[in-house]
Amino acid sequence: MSAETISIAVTGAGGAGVMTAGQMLLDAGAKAGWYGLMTRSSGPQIRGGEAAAFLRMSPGPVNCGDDKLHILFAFDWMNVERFAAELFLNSDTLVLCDSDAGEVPNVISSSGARVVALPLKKTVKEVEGGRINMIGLGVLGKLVGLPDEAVDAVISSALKKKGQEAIDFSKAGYKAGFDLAANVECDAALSACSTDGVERWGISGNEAAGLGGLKGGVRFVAAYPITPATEVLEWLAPNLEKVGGTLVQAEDELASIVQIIGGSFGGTPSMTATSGPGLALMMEAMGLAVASETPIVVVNVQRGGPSTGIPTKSEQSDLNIALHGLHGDAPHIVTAPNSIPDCLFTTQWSVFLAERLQTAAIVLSDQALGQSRVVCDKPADLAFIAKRDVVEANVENYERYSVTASGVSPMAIPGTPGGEYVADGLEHAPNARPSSAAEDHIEQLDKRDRKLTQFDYGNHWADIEGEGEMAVITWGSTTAPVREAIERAEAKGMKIRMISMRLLMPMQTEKFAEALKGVTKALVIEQTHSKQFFHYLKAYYDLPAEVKLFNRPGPLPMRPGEILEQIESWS
Amino acid sequence: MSAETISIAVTGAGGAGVMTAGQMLLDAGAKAGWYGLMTRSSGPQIRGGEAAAFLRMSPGPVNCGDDKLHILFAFDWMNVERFAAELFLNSDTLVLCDSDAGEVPNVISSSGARVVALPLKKTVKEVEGGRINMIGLGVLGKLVGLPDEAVDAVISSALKKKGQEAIDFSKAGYKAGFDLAANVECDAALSACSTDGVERWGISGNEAAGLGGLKGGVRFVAAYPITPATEVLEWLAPNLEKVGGTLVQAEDELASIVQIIGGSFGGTPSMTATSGPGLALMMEAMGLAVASETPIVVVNVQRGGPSTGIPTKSEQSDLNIALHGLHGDAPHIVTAPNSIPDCLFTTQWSVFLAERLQTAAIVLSDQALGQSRVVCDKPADLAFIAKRDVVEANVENYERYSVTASGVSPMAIPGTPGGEYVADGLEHAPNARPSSAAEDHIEQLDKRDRKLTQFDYGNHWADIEGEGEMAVITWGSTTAPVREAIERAEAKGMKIRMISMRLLMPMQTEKFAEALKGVTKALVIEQTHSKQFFHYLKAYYDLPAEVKLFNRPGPLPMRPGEILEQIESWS
Amino acid sequence: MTSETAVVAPKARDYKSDYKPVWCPGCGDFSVLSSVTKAFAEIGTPKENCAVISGIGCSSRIPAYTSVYGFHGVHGRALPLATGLKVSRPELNVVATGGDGDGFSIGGNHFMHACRRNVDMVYVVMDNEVYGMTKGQASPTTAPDWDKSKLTPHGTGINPFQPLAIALAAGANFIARGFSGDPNGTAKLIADAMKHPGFSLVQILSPCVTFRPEQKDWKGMVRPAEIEATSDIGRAARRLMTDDGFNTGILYKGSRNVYRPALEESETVAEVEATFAL
Amino acid sequence: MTSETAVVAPKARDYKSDYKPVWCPGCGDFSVLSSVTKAFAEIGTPKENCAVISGIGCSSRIPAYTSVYGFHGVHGRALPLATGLKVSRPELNVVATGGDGDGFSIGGNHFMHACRRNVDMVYVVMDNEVYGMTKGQASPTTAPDWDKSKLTPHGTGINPFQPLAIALAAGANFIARGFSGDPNGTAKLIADAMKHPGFSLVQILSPCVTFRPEQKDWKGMVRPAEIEATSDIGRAARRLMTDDGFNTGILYKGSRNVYRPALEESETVAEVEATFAL
Ligand SMILES: Cc1ncc(C[n+]2csc(CCOP(=O)(O)OP(=O)(O)O)c2C)c(N)n1
Ligand SMILES: Cc1ncc(C[n+]2csc(CCOP(=O)(O)OP(=O)(O)O)c2C)c(N)n1
Ligand code: SF4
Ligand code: SF4
Ligand SMILES: [Mg+2]
Ligand SMILES: [Mg+2]
Repeated sequence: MSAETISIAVTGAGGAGVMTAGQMLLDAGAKAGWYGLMTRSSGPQIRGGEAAAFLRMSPGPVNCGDDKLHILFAFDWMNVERFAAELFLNSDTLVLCDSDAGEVPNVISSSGARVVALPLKKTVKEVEGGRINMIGLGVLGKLVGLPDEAVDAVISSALKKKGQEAIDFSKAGYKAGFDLAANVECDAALSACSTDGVERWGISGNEAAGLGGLKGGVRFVAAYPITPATEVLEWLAPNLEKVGGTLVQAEDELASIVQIIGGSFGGTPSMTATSGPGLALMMEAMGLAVASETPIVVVNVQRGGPSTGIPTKSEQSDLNIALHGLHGDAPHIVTAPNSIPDCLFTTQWSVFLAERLQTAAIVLSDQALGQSRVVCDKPADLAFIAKRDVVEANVENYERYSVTASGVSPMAIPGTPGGEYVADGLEHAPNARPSSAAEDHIEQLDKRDRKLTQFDYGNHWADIEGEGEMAVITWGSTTAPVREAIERAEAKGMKIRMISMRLLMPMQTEKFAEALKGVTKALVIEQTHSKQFFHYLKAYYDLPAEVKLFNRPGPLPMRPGEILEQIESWS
Repeated sequence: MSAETISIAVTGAGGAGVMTAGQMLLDAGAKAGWYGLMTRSSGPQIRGGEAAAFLRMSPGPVNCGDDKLHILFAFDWMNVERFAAELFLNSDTLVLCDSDAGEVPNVISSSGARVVALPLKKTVKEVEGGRINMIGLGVLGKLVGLPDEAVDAVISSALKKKGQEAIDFSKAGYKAGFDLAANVECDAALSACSTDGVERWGISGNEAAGLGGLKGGVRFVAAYPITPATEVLEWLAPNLEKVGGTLVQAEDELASIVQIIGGSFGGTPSMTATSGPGLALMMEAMGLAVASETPIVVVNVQRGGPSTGIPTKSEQSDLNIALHGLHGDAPHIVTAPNSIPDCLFTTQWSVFLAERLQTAAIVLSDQALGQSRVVCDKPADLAFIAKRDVVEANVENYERYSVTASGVSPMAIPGTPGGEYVADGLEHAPNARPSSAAEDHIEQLDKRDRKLTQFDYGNHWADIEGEGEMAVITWGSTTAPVREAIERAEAKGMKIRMISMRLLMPMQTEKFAEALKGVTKALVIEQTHSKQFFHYLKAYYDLPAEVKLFNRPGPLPMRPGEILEQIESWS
Repeated sequence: MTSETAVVAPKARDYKSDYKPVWCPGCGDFSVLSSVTKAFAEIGTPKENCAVISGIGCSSRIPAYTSVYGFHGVHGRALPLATGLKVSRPELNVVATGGDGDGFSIGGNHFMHACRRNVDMVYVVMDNEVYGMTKGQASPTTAPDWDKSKLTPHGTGINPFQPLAIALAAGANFIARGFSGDPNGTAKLIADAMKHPGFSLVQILSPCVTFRPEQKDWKGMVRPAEIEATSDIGRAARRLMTDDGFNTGILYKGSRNVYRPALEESETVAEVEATFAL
Repeated sequence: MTSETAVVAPKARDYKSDYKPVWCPGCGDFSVLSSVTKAFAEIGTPKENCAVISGIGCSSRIPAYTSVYGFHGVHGRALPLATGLKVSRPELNVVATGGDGDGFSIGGNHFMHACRRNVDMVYVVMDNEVYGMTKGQASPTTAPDWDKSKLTPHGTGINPFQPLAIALAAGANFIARGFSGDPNGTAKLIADAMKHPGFSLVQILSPCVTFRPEQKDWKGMVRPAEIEATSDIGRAARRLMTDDGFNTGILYKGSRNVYRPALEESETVAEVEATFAL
C-alpha cells in the first residue's frame, strides 16, 4: 500500500544535522515529484540544544501539519520530551532510534508507538566520512521510497562547494542507511509522482514575502532584525540590490519605519518586516504614514505574545494591534496571507494597494508561515505592480491633499517642478498647510476613509470555497488546517463552506454578507487566547444566529483533525 | 430676571489678557458661590495670536459647555472667525466690543447678535495703570452681578506678588469697566448664591489626575512633555517631592514608560502621563508591564488624531489603541474619567487597580477634561490607596508567577530576602524562568486574564442614572453633555437612562446586561470619526435591538442641545 | 526648469513660501529660515530637487515656510526620514532640520547613528536650550541650574548634552556652529555643509524669546572660532570637549567614508526568483 | 541577613543561580557572569539588595543566572528600567547589563542620556560586535568590512560605534574596558565601578564563538592600558578617540555631579491638596 501523505519528525541534538537531513529529504522528495512542507522546532539553547524537523510529503500540495505522525526518527533522545506535544505519536507511529541510544523515554514508550532500534552509530563508524544524518536520510529514503536519482541530485548540489569527496562520503552514508532500512517494516512509501513539467519551487513564507515585495515594486527596505521576521529582510538584502534597490540596516524599528516613509516620500515603493515588539514600536510612525498619505508596507511575522513572549513560536495574537494599534482615527490596510505560497501574493498585493491608496499596509504573516518551507508549484505572475497616482511637472495650483471623489489625491514626487509641498502629520487643509479647523479635519478624515472603503478589492478579500449551511471562518495560517478539515468532512459527505479572510481592514461588510448567504452556522477558528478574531467579526460583521468559536493560543499549531472534530460534533 | 446658567466668551489678541480675565471671572464667581467651567482655545501662533476663554457659570455644578452664548466680549476682532464654530452666536447673544475696533466681522453681524460698542480703549487711557482686561472684567462683573467683595478678594490674591500698587490699579480698572456697563441692557445676572460651607476647589482635569495619582500612592513619575498632558506632569513635579516622591524628566516616552516599570519593580507605585503619539511609543513596554505583572499607570490625555493631528483639541479617538494597541494577548486595565472632578477619582482608582491586580492601567482622559478648569465641591477622600500583595522575608520556595485562584501572585519587592526572582517579558513558568511550553503559556495567559476578569470592580465600572426604555451609552468627556441633555429631556417629562462607562477593560458583560434591563433602544454617543466606541460595544456586549449612533470627530465638543435633539427625534 | 528663457540664478526668496510662520515675534528661527533659503540659493539646486525634513517643535515648523519639498514628520525622527529619502534618491539636496529637543532628546539615537552612517546630507539644529513648542521645559542642552520649568523646579541637575562632541565621537563628517543673529554667516555655513560630502551637522544658536528671554545676551557672547577648521580627530575632540559653546564657524571637516548605495540593476526579477526553482 | 549566626563573607557562588544558561558552549558571557557575581561578593551587598537589569539578547539573559533580583525587560531598555529602580530605591546595588546591539543600537539614546544623568549605577556591556540572539547581524561596534551577515553582504560600510568615547562625551563618570578571558580582572573592574559614584560603564569584550569565531584571537590582542586612569576630560577624550579598542582597565574616572533625588517627605497629602481650595 502506498500512503497519500506521510509525516516524519527528525529529532536530535543540534549538532546532529537534523535540519540538514530534513531539508535534503524535502528537496529530494521534490525532485521525485512530491510536494512537501517542513517546519522546525528547537529548545532554548542558542546552539547545540535539542532540535526537531517536522516534514510532511505528499503527491498533492501540502500546507499544514497532519495530526498523526508516521515516522519519528530520533538520532538521540536528547530532551525529546520537549517536542512531545508536537509529535502526535500513536500506536501506528514507527519510532526509529539508535541501538545504543539508551532507554526509550517515557513519552515515547507510553504512546504505544512501535520502536525499532538500528545500529546507526555503528554504521557511521563503518562508513568513511560518514555522518549520522546521512545514514538517517538513507533510512528514510528507503522507507518513503525516494528514487535514487533524486537523492543523488540533491546531495550533489547541496555539497557542491565542499567538493567531490564530501559528495561521495555522503552518498556512501546514504547508501548505508538505505541498506539498514531494508528489513524495517513500514507502509509509508508514497506513490510515485512526477512534476508534470510544472516548475516546482522550494520556498519559505518569509522568502515569499520578500519576493512579493520585490515583485510588487519595492526598491527600498529598512531593516532591524527580529525573530521570526529576519529572513524576510535577509532575503531582500542581496536580492534588492540586484534589481537596483537597496536595504539599510537601521538602528532600531523607530528608524526603520520612518526610513521607509522617507524612501516612499521620494517616490520609491518601500517596506520593512518585523514581529510584535517591533510592530509596537512602529505604531506611532504608522500613523504618520496614514495622515501624510505616504504608502508603506510592513510585513509583521507574528510570534507568541505578549511582550517578548515566545519568539520562535507562532500565534495570531497581533491581530488587534494591527487593526487598532494606531492612535486617533487612522484607517489603513491589514492583509494576511493564508498559506506559505500566499505570502508572495498577499505581500505583492499589499504593496500594490498601499501604493494605489497612499496608505500604510500591514501584512500579518506568522512564524508558522514565515519559517516553514514548502515545495509548491511556481506561482503565476501577477498584475499587481506599484503604480501611484502622481502629478506631472508644472501642474497649476497643485494641492497635495485635494479632496477627490475617490479619496486618492495625486501625489507629487520630489524632482517634479510645481509639485513642491510639505507632507504633514498635523491635520491639514487640502493645500497641505496645518489646520485645526473642524471642516478640514472632517474632510480629510472622510477622504482618508473613503479612499479605502470605496476601492474595489475584487475577490481577493477572501478565499471562499465550498457550499453548505455551515461556514468555517478563519484567517492566516489556520486556513490550511481548516481547508484540510473541510476536505476530510467533504470526503465524508458533508457540505461546508470556508471563508478565509485575506483583507482584514478595511472591513468588507457587504461582501462578507454575500459570502454568508445561506449559511446558518459559523464556526470561527483562530489561534489566540483572547478571541481577537471572533471579537473583530462581532464588531464589524453580521454573523449567523449560531456561532461557535474554537480558539487556542500558540505555540501548538491547529491541526485538521481537531477542526474536523469541531465540525462533526456540531453538525 | 436672573439666569440659571450663563455662558461667556472672551476673545482677543494673545497679549490682551483674555485668559487672565476669564480666570479671574471664574474665581470671583466661585467666591460668590457659583460653580463654573472655563475652557480655552487659541490660534496656531505660539504666542500673541488670537485667543479665547469660554466660561460657563451657574449656581449649580457645571461640567460642559452650553449650546448658546449669552455674552461675547471681544477685546478686538483679531481672527475672531477662527472661533466661529465654537461661539454659538444667535440673536439673543450680547456682543461687546470696543468703540474703535472697526467694522464688525461678518461672522458676528450675520448671526443677528446684538452688538454693543463700549469705549474700552478710551477708558484704559483714563485709568492710571489700566489694562483692557481689567476693564473688561469690570463690564462682565456688572453684567453677571458679581459681588464686589468677591472681585476684590480675587484681584488681591492674584496680584499679591506684584504689590499693592498693581492691586489698586486693577481695582480701579475693574471699577471703570463696572461703571461702563451701567447702561448695557442684559439679563445675564446670575441668582445670588453661597457655598453653604462646602469647600470649593478650582482645579483642572490634568491637575486632578495628578492629584489622583498622588493620593492613590504614586511616588515615582517619569515624564516627557506633550500637549495636552504636560500639566499632569508639571503639577506632579513639585508636589510629589513634598510627599517624598520624585519625578524624572526622561529623554523620550520609551524611557519614561520603562523608568516607571523600574520604579514599580522596586515597590514604588509609579505613573506617567502622555497623549496619543507618546502612548503609541509606550505600547511595546506596556506589554512588558502586562507580561511581567508590574503595576503601572499611564494617563493618556487624548487629542485630535491621527499622527500629530490637532494637539490642542479634544477627541476620543485613542480608545482603540488603549484597548487593543498591545501586541499579543495582553489583558490590562482601561479606565476613563467622565468629568473634570472625576479625573481625580478615576486616576486614584486606577492606581489602586493596577497595584492590586499587578498590571498596566491606561487612564483615558482628554483635552476637554484635562485642560479645562472647573469650580466644584471639594472631592471626598477615597479608600483607594495602593496596596500590593507582597511576600514577607524568607518565604520558602517562593515562585513569583505562582498560579493562584485569584490570578494575583504575591510579589517580592527588592530588599526582601528569599524573594529574589527575575521579572520577565518572555513567557515563563510559575518560577519565573523562561518557558515556551504550551502548558506554561496557557496557564499564565489564563492567570493574567483571570485576575482581571474575576475581580469585583463594584459599581464604579459605570455611572448609571435614570430609568427608561431608552438608554444613552457613552464614556469620557461626552458624558457631561449627555447628562445635561438627559436632564433637559426629563424636564420635558421624558424618561431616559444614562450609562457612562468608567471601566472599559476588562469588559463587564454581565453588569452591562444588568444595566440595560428594560431598555429597548440605545443611543451611543462618542467623539470619533471611525465609531470606535460603537464597534467596541458591538464586539463585547449585547446591545438592544434598536441602536443609534451619534458620533463626530473633534475638535468641536458635543453639546447638550444636539444630543437632546437626537433623543427627541428618536422617541 | 525646462523653460526656454535663460536660466536666472535663483534667489533666496525663490525658496521661501508665502505662509506666515507661527513663531513668536523675535524668535531666532526666522533668521534661520533665511539662512536655509540663502544656502539653497547659493548652491542653486532647483527647488524641486530640494527637500527639508523635520520633526516636531517650533523649529520643526520650518519646512512649510520654504517652497521646496518637505516633510513635517513626527517628533524626533527627522533624520531617519531624511536618510530614507537621500539613500533612495541620492540626487536630491536633503536638509534635515529641527530643535534641540527633537534632535538630541527623543531623536538622540538617530542623531548618533546618522553621524556614524554618514549619508550625504545636512542637519540644521536650531538650539534654544528649551522645548519651545510645549511651553518651556528643559532640553538636553539646557544648563543644569535653569529652574524656570515646572517639570524641573530646581533645574535638571544634569550636565548639558554636547552635540558637537557627540557628533565627532559618533562619526559626523562636518561640524559647525552658527548663530541666528548672523544670518549670512549661518547661510554660508549651511552652504558649506551642503558642499561637504557626508553627514554635516550645523548647530545654530537660535534664541527662544518667549521661554528663554535671557538668550538675547547670546549676541554678545558668540565669537568666530579663533582656530581654523581641523580635520584631525584628536585635536577636534580636545577642542570640542573644552569648548564653551559660543565659538562659531566650521569646527571639524573630515573625510570619513560616505554611505552611498549603488542602486544599479544587474538582474531582472525573473532571474532573481529563478533561484527558488528546484 | 537577619539570622543570628555570625555573618560570613559572601562568596561569588552565593550570587549564582542553578539555572543552566542558554549560551553556546564557549561563549564569553559565561565568564562575565562569574565576574559579575564575584564583584557582588567583593562589595558584599546582601543579595536581596542587588538587582541585575537587562534588555534582550544572548548577553541579556544574564539576570536569571544570578540569584539576586532581576529584570529581563525589553530590547534596548535596560538603562531606563535600572534608572527608575535606582532613583526610587537608592539603597539598592543596581547593575544594568546587556549586549552591544541592545545597548548601542536600539538602546543608544538611553545610553547617552544615562551617561548624562549620572545616576549611581553600573552598566556592564558584553560586546561581541554582533547580534548573537538573532543569529549574526552586524551591531554598531562591528567593523565596516565584516561581511558575514546576510543583511549586510558587503559589510556595513560604516564606522563602528565608539562606546567609550561617546560615554565620555555624554557624561559618564567611570569608564573601563575588560575582557571576558580575564574574569578576575573584569570582576575587579566591575567592583571598582560599583564603588565609584555615578554612572559607570564597563565594556567587556566577550567573544561570540558561534557567529564571530575569529574573536578567539582577541586573547592575543587585549593588553592592560599603559596609562593610569585619568580624571582629565580633555586627555581622556584624546585617548579614547585614538584608542584601538583593546586597551583594558579603568580609562576615565570623573567626579561629575551625581543625580540623587532627596525622597524626603515635607508635607502631607492633605496639605498638598489644600492649594486647590478657593
Ligand atoms: C512622541 C511625541 N512626544 C512629545 C511630543 C510633544 N512635543 C512637541 S515639540 C516638543 C519639544 C520640542 O522641542 P525642540 O525640538 O527643542 O523645539 P523648539 O520648540 O524648542 O524649537 C515636544 C516634547 C510630540 N509631539 N510627540
Ligand atoms: C523591539 C525588538 N526588536 C528586535 C528584537 C530582536 N532582537 C533580540 S536580541 C537582538 C540583538 C541582540 O544583540 P546584542 O544586544 O548584541 O546581544 P547578543 O545576543 O549579541 O549578546 C535583537 C535585534 C527584539 N527582541 N525586540
Ligand atoms: S516659543 Fe520660543 S522657540 Fe517657539 S516660536 Fe516662540 S520664541 Fe520661537
Ligand atoms: S550566539 Fe554568540 S553571543 Fe549568543 S550564546 Fe552563542 S556564542 Fe554567545
Ligand atoms: Mg528647542
Ligand atoms: Mg552582541
